[in-house]
Amino acid sequence: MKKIIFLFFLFFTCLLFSEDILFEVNDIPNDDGSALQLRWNASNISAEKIVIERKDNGGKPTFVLETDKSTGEFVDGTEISTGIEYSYKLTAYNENNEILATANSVTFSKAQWFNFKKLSLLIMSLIMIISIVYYIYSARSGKELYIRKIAGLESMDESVGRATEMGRPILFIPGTLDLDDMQTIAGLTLLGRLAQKAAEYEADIIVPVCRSMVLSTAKEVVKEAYLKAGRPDAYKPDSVFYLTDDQFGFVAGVDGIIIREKPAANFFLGAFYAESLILAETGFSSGAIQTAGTAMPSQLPFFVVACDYTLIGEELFAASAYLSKEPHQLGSLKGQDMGKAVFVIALVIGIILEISGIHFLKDFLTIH
Amino acid sequence: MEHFFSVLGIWLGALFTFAIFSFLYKDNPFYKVAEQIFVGLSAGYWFVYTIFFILIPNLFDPISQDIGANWIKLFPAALGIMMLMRLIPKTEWVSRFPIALIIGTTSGIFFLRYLKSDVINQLTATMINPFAGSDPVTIIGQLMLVIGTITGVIYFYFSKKHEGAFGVTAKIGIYFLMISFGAAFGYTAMARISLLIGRLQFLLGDWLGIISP
Amino acid sequence: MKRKIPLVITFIVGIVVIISEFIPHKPFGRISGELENWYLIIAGFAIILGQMNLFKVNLFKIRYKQKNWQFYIITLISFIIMVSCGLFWGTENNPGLFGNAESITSVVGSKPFDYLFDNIYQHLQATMFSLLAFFIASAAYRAFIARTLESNLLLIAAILVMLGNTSLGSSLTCWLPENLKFLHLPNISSFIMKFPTTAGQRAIMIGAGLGIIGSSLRIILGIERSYLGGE
Amino acid sequence: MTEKITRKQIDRRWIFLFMFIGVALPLIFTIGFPIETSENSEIVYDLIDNTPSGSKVILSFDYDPASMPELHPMAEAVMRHCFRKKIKVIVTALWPMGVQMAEDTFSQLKADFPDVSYGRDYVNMGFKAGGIVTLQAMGKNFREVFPKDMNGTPIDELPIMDGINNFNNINFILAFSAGDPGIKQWVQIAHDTYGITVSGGVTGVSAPAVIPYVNEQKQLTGLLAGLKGAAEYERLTKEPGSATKGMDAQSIAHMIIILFIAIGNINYWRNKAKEKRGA
Repeated sequence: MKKIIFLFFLFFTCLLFSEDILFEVNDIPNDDGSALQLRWNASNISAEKIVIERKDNGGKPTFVLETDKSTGEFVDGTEISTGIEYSYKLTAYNENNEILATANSVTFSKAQWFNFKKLSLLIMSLIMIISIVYYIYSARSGKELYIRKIAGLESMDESVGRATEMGRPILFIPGTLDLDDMQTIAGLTLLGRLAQKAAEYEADIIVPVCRSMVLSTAKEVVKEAYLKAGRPDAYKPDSVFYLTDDQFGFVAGVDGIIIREKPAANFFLGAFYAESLILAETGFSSGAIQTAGTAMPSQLPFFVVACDYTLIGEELFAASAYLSKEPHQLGSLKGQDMGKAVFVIALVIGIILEISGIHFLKDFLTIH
Repeated sequence: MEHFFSVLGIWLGALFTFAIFSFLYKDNPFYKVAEQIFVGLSAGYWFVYTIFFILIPNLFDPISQDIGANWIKLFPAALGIMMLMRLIPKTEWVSRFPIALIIGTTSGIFFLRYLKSDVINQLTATMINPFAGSDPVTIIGQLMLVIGTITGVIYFYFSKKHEGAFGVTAKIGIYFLMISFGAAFGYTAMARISLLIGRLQFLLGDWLGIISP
Repeated sequence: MKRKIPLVITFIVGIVVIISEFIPHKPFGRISGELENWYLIIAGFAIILGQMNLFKVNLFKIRYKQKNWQFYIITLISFIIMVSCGLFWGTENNPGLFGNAESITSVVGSKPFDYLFDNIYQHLQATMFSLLAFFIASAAYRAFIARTLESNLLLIAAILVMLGNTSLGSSLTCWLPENLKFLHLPNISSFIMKFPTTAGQRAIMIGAGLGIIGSSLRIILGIERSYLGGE
Repeated sequence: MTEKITRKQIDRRWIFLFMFIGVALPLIFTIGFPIETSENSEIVYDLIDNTPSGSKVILSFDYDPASMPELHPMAEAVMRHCFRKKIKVIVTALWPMGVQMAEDTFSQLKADFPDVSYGRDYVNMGFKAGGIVTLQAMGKNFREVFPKDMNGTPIDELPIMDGINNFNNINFILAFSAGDPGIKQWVQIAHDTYGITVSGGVTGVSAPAVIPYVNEQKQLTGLLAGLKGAAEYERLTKEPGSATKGMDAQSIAHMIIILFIAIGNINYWRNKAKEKRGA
């Protein structure tokens, strides 16, 4: 008897589901309410074509999509806003274009105030911010901070001295990207320190740039450096000049300068692409001491091979703090290192967890 | 007539190709001319490009078509004009405002972008089980991947002396950096030689017609 | 005032950009995208500064007959030609001030701006780029010397990868038996690329990422302010 | 990193000269070093070879003249293979110069395939800006994104476009990509969102970053990487072209570099030995 009831039940559920198609529309969480998620499954009725339409606040139906997939998902992001009722209608057709079934779903879209998918990013940001700010404050209170030697920076005095001795200029290039890249800003910071030193030792500095905004900023930086060195009269406004925005056009021009002016020292500090090696090799052939620094992983090999000193990745950003020796600058470096330590520990724990088959940490940190 | 100009074009191309190549021998008037033409043409090109492909579609079109919906674009326009006030020495300092805005934006965006893509994503990509793999070569490789990444990051540690066990770890890190530099150099060599091949195919094919292009 | 206000602007903008990353609600979700768009426009205006500077510096050199002054005349002429071609007759899909240059196009085959771009500019670019093939060889010759353990690693990795990526390299070791196939040069090369190289690149990326994060914070907090022209 | 080297060096212009000749000669006189095909290239070949004739595919030209030396031979070999298999080719471009690149490739092949007619077997839909957003829109409604081809012919008048409303009737998408927007975006949208087979070819420099997508989930179905990938493809289709010749030049150039590294080392050690004796 039980068996018969069970079979009966099974038969009816099959009947029920075979007629039915699954169609649901939901608000997408963690967004600004400008999209809805559609899901459908009409595989039971062997639909050949699915058409979905939408009505906004009961208005005229508009076409959303047509597909031959009987199961699927779709994100509708066309003119969706909050506070409007969206009613979707799905129509399934067979191969003769006859309607097999229809389904409806009504929903509202919502906007969220916090994106929970980015929780791990927020936590990591806070770790970095807190550790850096903490060490800046503790450095201000007079705590002595150690910082290891950065080999690439030893060249600065040597280069300036050599330029003075030989009576030749120093060439500085703050990369080939604009102010919307941090490497350029780091390069300009170092330009300030170098220009001050050059002003003190009465060496000339030439700075060709390939972006107009970098031109403005670099001019300010160099002018200020001469002022700080107490020699504002020695500042030549035309020592910072623009060539062209074009990557290789710029390189052609700089190559010409290197060959004709024969600078005693070249500094390439900033963001570089393929031009890195052309500059460094031409600089080598002119006999200059060369210092390079970039965070572009693809260009570092060329600088390492062709230059005398190279600031690798993070060293470029640490350089200005290192040279300034100001406590709060050094404090921020220390904070950065603490953040680094936390991340390395997290990495080791993550690997151990992965080995033991627990994927929690990796999944939590993965940001989509 | 069109044919004449297309032949002229190829000859011009070949001429400038040789002018640049001549720099490899030594600096000479041909290179100087090519260099100056390159600088001038490209500066002009980017000027025209900026007008047609940046300012018109991003600023002038939206404002002239529907200023009501795009009034916000007036802000960057005003900031752009502030930038131009550098041309007058007395108002030079005004350009610091747009620069400060851009540097603030860059700092904020880069803070997050690099934390996401270059720090967290690289960390999670390294969180693997190195012993999962069918053959010993893969397992050795994955172990190298994990050890190399960790020791490499430790090399960049600034606030601790590189000595003792810490120094050894940092040293291993440098070794991995060196291997990666060497390999990347060798790998890029291939792509760079392709560029020369492309140039020579132009000279030998399109220009001289010795090889079929 | 001239220095304080910019610092305040940087601070506020930086903080708002960071916070808005986590708030999908309008208008926060779109702030950083909009600001990046602003950057394009401001930089678009600023390009005039560069061009003026180029003009000024070159005119100065010509006027005072500095060394090689004749060549700087060429710079100015080619700059003027390119700009006027672009502004007067437009580019491929954009009409210029004098219309669409149908009559010139029918003779030359393309608009003057595009003709110069295709036949001079592009060749100059491609040739300059291809110089890398030569420099890669000269740099390798000079620097890949087996001196220390570090330089040995650099050298060996480079040679193995270079060999593994050519047909000659693969024919050198194709006789290896199946169980020693991992020593086959292309396989060694892809092993090096896949594991130790990725490790090194990742370490650089993580380090540089942290450096950028630290610098960004220093700038937002106003500790690093030399971009405004020193302290 | 490079300490001042005191040893006598060869004038580097000799290296330049050797490189120039070493690359030029193999282009004129084919040597024909054997080319070993890699698994990733074979997957691409099999994908096209097993596509039934009459199918429609998208070839996306997402590069500009700077990457021509590497990607052009690849595009030519792939398109040739498609035409041989009587597969209909729809060209799109996410880079403005891509349109021209595709036209160039097509015109190279015209002589060999006189039967291939524009509009029926091949069409160039032109460039669309917007990268990932455009791809999303294409998956939703292809005809809205590309109402006309590059010559301005309405899409309804092109027989090849019959029944193409989105990615559904496309067998696979193959992108020739030199950066962003490019193959990554195709994978993210066409494969990850719409489940379409995506394959492609990339420059040698960007290959390491793209190869991880060739995985168990088949985000990418095979990959042609750099000039070598193109040469391998030519080998698989048994129609050697410019990439095969280029590979000879490539091999010689690599040999020249390695040779000079060897000379550099020998010089260094000889000088060192001399110094020792001298001291």
